[in-house]
Amino acid sequence: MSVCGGHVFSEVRGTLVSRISLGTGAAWLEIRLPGPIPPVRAGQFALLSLPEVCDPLLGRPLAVARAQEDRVSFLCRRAGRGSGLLADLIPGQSVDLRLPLGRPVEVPQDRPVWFLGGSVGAAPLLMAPVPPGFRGWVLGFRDASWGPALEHLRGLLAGLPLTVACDDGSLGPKGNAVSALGERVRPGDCVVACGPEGMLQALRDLSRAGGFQAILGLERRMACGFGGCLGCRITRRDGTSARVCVDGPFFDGEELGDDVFA
Amino acid sequence: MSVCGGHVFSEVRGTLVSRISLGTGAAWLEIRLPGPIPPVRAGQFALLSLPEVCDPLLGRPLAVARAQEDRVSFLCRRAGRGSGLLADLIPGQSVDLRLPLGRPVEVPQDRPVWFLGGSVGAAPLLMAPVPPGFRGWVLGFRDASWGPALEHLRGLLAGLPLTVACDDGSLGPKGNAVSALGERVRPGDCVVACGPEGMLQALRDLSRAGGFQAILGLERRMACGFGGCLGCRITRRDGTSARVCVDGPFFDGEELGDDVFA
Amino acid sequence: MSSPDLRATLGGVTLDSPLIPASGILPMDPVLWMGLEGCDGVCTKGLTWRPRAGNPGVRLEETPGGLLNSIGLENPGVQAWMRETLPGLAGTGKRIVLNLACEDLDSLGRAVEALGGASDRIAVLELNLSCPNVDGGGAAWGEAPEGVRAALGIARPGWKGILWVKLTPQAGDFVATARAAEAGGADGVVVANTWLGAALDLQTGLPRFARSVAGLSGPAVFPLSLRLVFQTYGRVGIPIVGCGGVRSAEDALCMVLAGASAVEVGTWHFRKLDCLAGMCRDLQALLQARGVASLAELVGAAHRGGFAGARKERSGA
Amino acid sequence: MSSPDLRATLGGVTLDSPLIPASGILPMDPVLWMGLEGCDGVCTKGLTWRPRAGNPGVRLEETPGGLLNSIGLENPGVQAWMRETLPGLAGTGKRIVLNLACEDLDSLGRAVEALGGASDRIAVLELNLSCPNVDGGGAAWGEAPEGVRAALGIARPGWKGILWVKLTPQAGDFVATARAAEAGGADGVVVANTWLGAALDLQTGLPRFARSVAGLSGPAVFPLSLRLVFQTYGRVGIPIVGCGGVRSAEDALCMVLAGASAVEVGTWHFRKLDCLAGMCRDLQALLQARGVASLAELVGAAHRGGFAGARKERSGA
Ligand SMILES: Cc1cc2nc3c(=O)[nH]c(=O)nc-3n(C[C@H](O)[C@H](O)[C@H](O)COP(=O)(O)OP(=O)(O)OC[C@H]3O[C@@H](n4cnc5c(N)ncnc54)[C@H](O)[C@@H]3O)c2cc1C
Ligand SMILES: Cc1cc2nc3c(=O)[nH]c(=O)nc-3n(C[C@H](O)[C@H](O)[C@H](O)COP(=O)(O)OP(=O)(O)OC[C@H]3O[C@@H](n4cnc5c(N)ncnc54)[C@H](O)[C@@H]3O)c2cc1C
Ligand SMILES: Cc1cc2nc3c(=O)[nH]c(=O)nc-3n(C[C@H](O)[C@H](O)[C@H](O)COP(=O)(O)O)c2cc1C
Ligand SMILES: Cc1cc2nc3c(=O)[nH]c(=O)nc-3n(C[C@H](O)[C@H](O)[C@H](O)COP(=O)(O)O)c2cc1C
Ligand code: FES
Ligand code: FES
Repeated sequence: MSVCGGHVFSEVRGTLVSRISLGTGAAWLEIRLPGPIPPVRAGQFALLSLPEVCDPLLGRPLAVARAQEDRVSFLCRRAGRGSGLLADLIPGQSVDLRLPLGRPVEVPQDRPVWFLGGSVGAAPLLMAPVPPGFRGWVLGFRDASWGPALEHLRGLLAGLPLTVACDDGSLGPKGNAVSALGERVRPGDCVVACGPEGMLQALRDLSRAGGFQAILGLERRMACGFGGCLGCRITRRDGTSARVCVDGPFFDGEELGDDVFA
Repeated sequence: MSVCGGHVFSEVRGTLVSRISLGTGAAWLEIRLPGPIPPVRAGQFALLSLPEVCDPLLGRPLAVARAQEDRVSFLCRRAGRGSGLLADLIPGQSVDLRLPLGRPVEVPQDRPVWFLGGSVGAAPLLMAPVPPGFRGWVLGFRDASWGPALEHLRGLLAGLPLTVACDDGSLGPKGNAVSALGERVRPGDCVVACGPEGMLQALRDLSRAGGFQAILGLERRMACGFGGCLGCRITRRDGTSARVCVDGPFFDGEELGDDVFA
Repeated sequence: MSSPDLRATLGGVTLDSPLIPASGILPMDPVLWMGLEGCDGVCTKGLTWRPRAGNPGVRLEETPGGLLNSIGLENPGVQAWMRETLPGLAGTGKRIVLNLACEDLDSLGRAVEALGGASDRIAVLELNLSCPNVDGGGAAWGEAPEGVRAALGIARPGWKGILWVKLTPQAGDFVATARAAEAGGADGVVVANTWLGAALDLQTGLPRFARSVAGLSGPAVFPLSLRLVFQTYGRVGIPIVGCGGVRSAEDALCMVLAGASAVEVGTWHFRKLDCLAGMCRDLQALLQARGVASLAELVGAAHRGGFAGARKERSGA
Repeated sequence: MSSPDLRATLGGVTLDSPLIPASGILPMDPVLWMGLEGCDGVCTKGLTWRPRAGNPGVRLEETPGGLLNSIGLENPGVQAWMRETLPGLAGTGKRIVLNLACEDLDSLGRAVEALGGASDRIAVLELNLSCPNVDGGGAAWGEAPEGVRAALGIARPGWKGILWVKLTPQAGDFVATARAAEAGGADGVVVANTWLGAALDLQTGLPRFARSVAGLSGPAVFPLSLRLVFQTYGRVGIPIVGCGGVRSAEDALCMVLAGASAVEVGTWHFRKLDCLAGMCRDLQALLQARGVASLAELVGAAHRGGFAGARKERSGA
């Protein structure tokens, strides 16, 4: 177990115990860990790498979507080669994990809250306790190929209010997650969001205009996840710098420098 | 399909369909091919590599131990990292293969013949039609950890005369394959052998002294298997050079230069 | 849009495909050459005037993402090759890129002279300057501009056809050697040969290779060779052939954007002999997706605004 | 045999472990440092006299078996570091190897002077000469012996403690720069920093990094850095610290056999933060299996008959 900036994390070799294919674009991976790990909370992530090989060299950051006893689950989108190799793992294969990394997301308990997910961006919020003022989930998807992922998420979110938007209108009303949130968000609300840069940027802009709080889960290239490499550095509005891996990945939109979405 | 030096071979992506663990040291791997490949004969081999990753970079040469319709099987010893990764594959995983490579072994039909295998060295001879003058198999193993491999081979060789030797005496009379062959081989016989260098060298020396023919399956580091890289070059006794991958892997002991076992 | 044009025009030769199997990779087997798809030119193994038996001992060692080789230019010598191998290769329909290694100036001169007799069947003479200059202290000919100049002083007057110089990344000042090649009359530079590495044998504690060091190739070196291409582009006026670690159409396209007019692919053939066919298809798809009609437009585009810059040039033209 | 001795003695400093986390890899977090097993010395991130924000844009790119980085020496500056970070690190029980980057000679001089005030808490000053010499045309200080001499001309008289020079593999004549370091009074040379590479972004067709080129590290470069260690050994009289691509005890042992007295490990920490602890255990097992009582006996043994040679030396002594 290692400690960095007050975070305690482990490095362990897990075994994939189940894989649910969610269409062509993603998979739900359940990994058994060899022993106990430090507690994991919503918003935290892991770096996953393939044992014994140097290519891919680095772990891939994935939000921990579920953590129960000796199991952790991930919702993995096939974004490129590394995530594709992870999404294609077969039960029985080993995976190296460094986790939990990052700060848990702090969901306000004192105001109306929305959770916004751009497809797999839902993952880091799946473990979040439902806050007192919870207004609902808004999920955005590109097209019908995300149908199986939506169905899987529906199962996990059963009982919670859920709005779905879809770029091409096939899985829900035409539009994206931000437009679906649209007029329903009120000044003083808080929207906790994770997803593609474009979505986060649109939400940040909307939040500044609309007077609501936006807590944004950022993605950056990461080599270490423990604050060492400075690969994930961003600039805060006040000019200081922050590391997405240890100071985030969730930041208040107000904090972020203008070049964060460049 | 490609052709080199008259050999026709394919490059295909197969799927592991079954894996039988043979103790800690080896595994029997059955791979399904996506379509027909050129006919494979005893003595030929394949280069096996892990798709999509550059590390390990090169394929690992393994003798084709069985070929039936769309399936090929290998007997894979855990020699190092590459063969270990292959031996650890899980059914459902993909493997890239280049095959068949090398010349089929030419087993004499006109004289008494012995097959000699140093543990997994049995593999390339498993497909060989039993020659008219067949005298029997001689297998050598290091220790009891090879018990499961021996049992598996016993199953495949059922009905054929089989002598087993074991370095520490646990699986059969104490000794190695060459000593077990010992006095039973007669001048004029032919011994077709594959296994560790030391065994092949001992057999070559014995054959020169004892006036019998030794056909030896050599192992060399290989990058290509198609005669291009010259990584597997050996010197013949007459000073010419040969490539183990296309001119072998089986050579008449008489042909081999003295520095082949260095 | 019709399918994008992949032709590569470099200093007097036009190749239907920009991809060329690099030297030392393929057997010089006419049947195999004929079956190769995705290339028009093919490099021979490295030849020398005198036959060479190559290096003794272990010749290959895998490294993470790379391959060390110490083959030592095993070859039958130029004369035997011309007699026994050339006729077959000349009938394959492939353009022969003859890789000629410089051992010493005298034998280089003889080799070039002899090859002159076959200049109609040899599309390009690729002068390999990674051989140690025994007269000159043992560093490779290509490590300093003087060596490049000396070798070209012999090869250029002797060879009327197209001449490329294959440079070594061990050069103290790489761009200076490329410029020396241009000044010496080369029609193109191949950037670059293998990167010098080493490996030890942990059984013995001794160097793995008889010559201690060996040449590193394969994907591991791609970012390094790409950097050399990037830095050489614009510093010479002759075309650049990128070489080192290419394993995909994406890699090849990076080489072109960085400044290469054509791309040699070596080690990846060991993973997939048939690799160039797929890379050509993928290259066309990459260009199509970016609305680029011809690969040649992209040569060096990374220095001029990338794809957007190339589009602007096109519409401006 | 009792468990083999891994201590490394290099020019005035003795480390309990021969393995050192390389510069730029670990956060300068005392709690994390304290928890590190398998090392005694730890390199800081690269510091400069003035604070630096580092490079904008993408800072990392994976390559096959390697990692390109263009962090750009983001650091708070020597003075803020001494005030805010040093006290915590000094209490961790680790020996601090302070990586100081040379931007220009004037600020180098100030930095060394300021650090002199903490010389009791800094075990080694590691002078990083991979920074571009802006006054001198932009090539890194370490690319030529003159730059090495100039930097040492300032740093050596100013620093009374142990001084290592971390050399760059981009040197035109690497051994010459190592010799210049020795001549300039360095107590050791670190062989070497990252290898210059490049990457392009295929969305835009432009260089991936704002500075176009970036430093390659990780397993991909291991055979290259090992070769530099091998070639430098015996050419300088001061100890060599091997660095580049080490990911296992086997790699570390190769570095030692090739000539390194200690070994820095960087990128592999990204795969396993806890890697050095395992490597120390594995190193001991490797030595035990070969009947070697002390790692120090093996330094450079690849040049003197390998393990057999080392055995002979031992019995001869
Ligand atoms: C804190 C955090 C949590 C994340 N959670 C999830 C999740 O739960 N599910 C999920 O599907 N994806 C998640 N991502 C994104 C995921 O990490 C990337 O899609 C993945 O790294 C891409 O790797 P690749 O090799 O497939 O793509 P390539 O594009 O081939 O990758 C090239 C390089 O860039 C890096 N890279 C590319 N895109 C990203 C990105 N968006 N973020 C970080 N690095 C990137 C890769 O790690 C790799 O080093 C998360 C990212 C971060 C930073
Ligand atoms: C024609 C031929 C047929 C073979 N058939 C079989 C078989 O049926 N079953 C089986 O278990 N093994 C067989 N081998 C041996 C097998 O190829 C090696 O054990 C394997 O390549 C070792 O790789 P590694 O990564 O596990 O070992 P490492 O020692 O880590 O390998 C390091 C490098 O050396 C090469 N290498 C190491 N040992 C050998 C070797 N003995 N032969 C060739 N290359 C080697 C590797 O390929 C790799 O490039 C055969 C070898 C050849 C040449
Ligand atoms: C086994 C082998 C043999 C080689 N022989 C030669 C040669 O004879 N002449 C030459 O110029 N380059 C030779 N090379 C270098 C390649 O042509 C090429 O320049 C280098 O491998 C880098 O490209 P790659 O990474 O695509 O392989 C050889 C490379 C390998 C791997
Ligand atoms: C993210 C990153 C940051 C680095 N920062 C520095 C630095 O500040 N100073 C320095 O001398 N070297 C720096 N390096 C180089 C390493 O210290 C080391 O020399 C190099 O990475 C080679 O070793 P490796 O392959 O084990 O990583 C850095 C390397 C990486 C990957
Ligand atoms: S990923 Fe290394 S500092 Fe954040
Ligand atoms: S393995 Fe390449 S020539 Fe035999």
